[in-house]
Amino acid sequence: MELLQLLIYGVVLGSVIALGAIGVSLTFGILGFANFSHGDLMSVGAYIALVFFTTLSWPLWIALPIAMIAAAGLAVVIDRSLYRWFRGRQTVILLISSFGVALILRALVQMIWGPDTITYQTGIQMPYRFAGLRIRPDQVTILLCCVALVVAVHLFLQRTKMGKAMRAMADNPNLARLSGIDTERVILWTWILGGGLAGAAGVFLGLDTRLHPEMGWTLLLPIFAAVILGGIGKPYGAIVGGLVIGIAQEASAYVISPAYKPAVAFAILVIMLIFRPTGLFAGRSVV
Amino acid sequence: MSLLSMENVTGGYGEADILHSVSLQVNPKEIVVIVGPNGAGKSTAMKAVFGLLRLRSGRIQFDGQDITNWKPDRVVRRGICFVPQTDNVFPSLSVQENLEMGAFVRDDDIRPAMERVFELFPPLREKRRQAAGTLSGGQRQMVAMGRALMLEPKLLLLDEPTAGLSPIFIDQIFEIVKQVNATGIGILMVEQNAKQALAIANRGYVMAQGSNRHEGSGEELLADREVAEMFLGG
Amino acid sequence: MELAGLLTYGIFFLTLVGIYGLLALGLNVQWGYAGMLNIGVAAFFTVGAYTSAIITTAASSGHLGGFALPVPVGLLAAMFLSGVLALAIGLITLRLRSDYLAIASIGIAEIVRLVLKNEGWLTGGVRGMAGIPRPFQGWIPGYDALLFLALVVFCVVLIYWANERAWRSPWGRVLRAIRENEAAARAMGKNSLVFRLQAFVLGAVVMGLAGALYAHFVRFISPEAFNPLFATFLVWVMLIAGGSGNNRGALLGAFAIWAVWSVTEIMVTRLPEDLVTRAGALRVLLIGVLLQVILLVRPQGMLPERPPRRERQEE
Amino acid sequence: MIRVEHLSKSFGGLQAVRDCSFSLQEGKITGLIGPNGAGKTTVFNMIAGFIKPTSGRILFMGQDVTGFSPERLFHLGIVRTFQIPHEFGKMTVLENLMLVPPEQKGEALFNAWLGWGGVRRQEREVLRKAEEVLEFLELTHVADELAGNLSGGQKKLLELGRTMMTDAKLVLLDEPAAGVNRTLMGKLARMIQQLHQERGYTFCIIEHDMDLIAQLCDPIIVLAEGRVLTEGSMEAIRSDERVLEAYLGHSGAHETEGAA
Repeated sequence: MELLQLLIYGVVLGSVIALGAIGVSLTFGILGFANFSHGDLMSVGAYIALVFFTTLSWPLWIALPIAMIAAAGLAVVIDRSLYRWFRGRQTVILLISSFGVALILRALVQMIWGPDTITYQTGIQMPYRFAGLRIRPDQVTILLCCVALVVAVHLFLQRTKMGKAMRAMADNPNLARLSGIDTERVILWTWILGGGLAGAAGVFLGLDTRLHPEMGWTLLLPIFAAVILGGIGKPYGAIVGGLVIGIAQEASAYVISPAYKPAVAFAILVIMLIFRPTGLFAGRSVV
Repeated sequence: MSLLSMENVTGGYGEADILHSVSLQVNPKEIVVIVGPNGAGKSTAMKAVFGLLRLRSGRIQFDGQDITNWKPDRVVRRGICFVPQTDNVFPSLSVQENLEMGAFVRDDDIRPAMERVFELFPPLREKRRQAAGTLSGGQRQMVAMGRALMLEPKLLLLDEPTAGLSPIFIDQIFEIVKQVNATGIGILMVEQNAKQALAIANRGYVMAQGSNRHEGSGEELLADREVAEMFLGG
Repeated sequence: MELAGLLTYGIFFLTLVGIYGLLALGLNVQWGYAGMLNIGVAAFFTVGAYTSAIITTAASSGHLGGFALPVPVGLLAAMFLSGVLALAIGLITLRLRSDYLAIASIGIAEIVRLVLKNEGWLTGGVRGMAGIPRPFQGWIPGYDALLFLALVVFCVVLIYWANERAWRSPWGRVLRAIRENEAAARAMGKNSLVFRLQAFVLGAVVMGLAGALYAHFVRFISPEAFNPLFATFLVWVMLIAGGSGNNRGALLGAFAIWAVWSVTEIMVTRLPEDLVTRAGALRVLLIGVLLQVILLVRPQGMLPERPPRRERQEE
Repeated sequence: MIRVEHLSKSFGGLQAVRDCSFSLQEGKITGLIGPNGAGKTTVFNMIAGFIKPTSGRILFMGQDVTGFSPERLFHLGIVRTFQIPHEFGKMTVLENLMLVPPEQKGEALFNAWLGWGGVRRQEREVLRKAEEVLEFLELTHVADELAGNLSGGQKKLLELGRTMMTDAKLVLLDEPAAGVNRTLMGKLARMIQQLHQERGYTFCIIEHDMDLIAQLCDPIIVLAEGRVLTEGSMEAIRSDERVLEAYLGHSGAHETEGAA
């Protein structure tokens, strides 16, 4: 029963990680670098929602899209002003630059909102109970929203021309160019998608726990683990990877101190790097 | 007036030139084949058309317009499609999605074009929901060519479409090339199977060491003993 | 009095420049020589600091300790443990492309931070460890700080020399070759894995030494001082600003960036109290922007990499 | 010297090399030719240890070396060049050469720190050798230039030069003349011949330029569709209809049936 309870928490956390991981996986596949600023982009999203949700007391269904749009816009601005100039140079330069961007974003959050822990809403929520299991209303909201977003992403990737072009470019950037696909536009949309999802993930993380300037950075490691688990450049793999990591982290509380949750992500990452660095699903499409 | 003309094109990837003053032409609705020994710069000549090369001199004209040094997506929009020799499909996309990507720059209804591709390559219709990466070599080549045809180009560039295929497929591919051409699309292809390729070609060029040496109708070149020997050096 | 204060501050400043200089020199071997992306400098710095602290402190109920061994033993143990940690990470990731090392290295840094915060019996947890001995204490009354600076300078000179030797030697040549073109280096019979592993471990050992010196300098350490900002990010900015692949560049970068960092700190402390924490973030922002500007405008740094000068012998 | 036995390699579904067997004779310059996609480069990469064969064996002087790493093969005396020059761009031309000799004392860190005298003595020897090689290649004037700044042809020469820095038993040249002009090609051919005669190197050359092959190689092994088609002197190859067929392709399936 205890384990089942942890499983529920794991799915909640896993959904948040998955949302973050989709963006990292796509930018990794299309632009070829591990984006170290993605976690802090999540924090920015969370804090922007704070302004509308908490300070202005607007409903979540308005605050959430605003946070997503803001994060997406920020991702685009960062790409246009920085990353674009590094394209065509070594991708490690992009990685180092993104590491710097991560700190810039975190510093901005700290300057504007201060270094302390904040919650969206004060007071304790009464959890729903059924069959001895507990789940908070917030967590239900998170789960429903995550499912909705993942479905939306799925439809975008499967049904729209831009979504398909994105998958095509992650598959084979050169052929995409030869097919006449406007690669700069695909990159733009990749940032919009990844940034928007990061913003949402940040809001959900804040809703599930609390807001803190380092909230996104601490989730970066689980996100990377999810991306590598799912295979770089494979958004669907990232979703599965995210769930696996989330569940593993929460379930680990059954055996080890909960303080070491992030270590579980790292352990999985290391095991993957040793035995199957191409990810769980890479074998399916690479012939 | 010719559809495509390369005039005295010289260039390469780095500082070293690979093409030396190459000139060739494709007239509307023609099949033109470039043959020649390995390393003669055949594929490179095609890539020059597609703006993938640094040209030091010469110019390339297409359909009355100078397209020298244009970027690939602009060349595609203008009506030339290119099928590379390898890595020519998106492996994790379905067959149908691969075809859609070929029509990325089009905003109109692409269903008729896709229908035509399926008529040309019936096996693709059955497998249209299957990931392209799971297809056999011959079927992949069909996807690659189908993707290029989605734009209904005026000119199709094929880089060794039969490389690595078994003889049955090779025959099939040449048959398909003839069919595509019959719909009015000009074809410029580089081919290793010189005999078969020249047999279906209107005209052919023989390249060696980065420049063109011979030009003539398919039959002429096939009959020319000198051409055959060029492959094995003189 | 002014002058004395200035002098004290100067010694303090230079000591920290020296410690950061060591970190930059260590990173230079990894990134500048071998092109290995270590985003977890903090991990080795921390392990070095805590190892030496635990080994040299007197018994305390707050954390593991009571060995009270001499400082040099602490320094050696710090270097050794950092090296062992690097060996483990290296064995896992060095055969993969560089991004994986970057990801695995922040992983290690985060794990080290977790251990720091949660294993109170070992590290004192968030309360930290106090009473770390500083060498030369009371040898010449009033000159403690200066003597310690001398020790740091000695270490910097030693490591600089070792780095330069390595750079000029065939060892450095092989490492640069692997960085430029691994396939060709292997075709020339060089075992790239072994060389890269050596470089990674060597860099980590130097970082461990820097950590140990830091612990003995500040005498009180807590997890706060080892967050990725101070211990990883600043070092990267230093190396890139100074010029990766150039040891003098690494030291120059450490000096310049630490100067910027300190000047902004002095400016911040003059601010009203409620603004201090926010202005602190502004400093971070500034350094972050500085890194981007350098990457865009002068990615090779102030002193760019140069192949070692050849000693032309008379023929 | 090298015996290749029943070597096969497939990438995914594609069978690049199928049941390939041949041997390279000591002291000869063997040419490896064949149309595109014949599997030459794959065979080459398997001999040099860059690709592991799916099945089959490679014997080098009687020793089974199948699946050995490139660095291990180097130490046994097998040295290769690359078709596209793999120079070390940010190192000087001289350093590119000085890198090569195996087991240099200074490659061990502790020697670099504590045995500098010995390291320097050895460096002087290596330097002298490198300068000799540069002189042979007629590249002395660019000794201190960064290799990345060389012209394409100079990089090709440097590739060849690296093989001269060690006591190689077998040198594998991957398209030494690709992208090289006629003058330089003549020079390359001269150098290869000189190395062959003076140092007794055994060469194996993949090359598309038949003039160069004709000038240097005997015997010549022709690969087609992943198999050994034939082997012999240039004259024999030239008059072999099957070789011409392999290069020009089959006639259409129907015709072949009629013609045969």
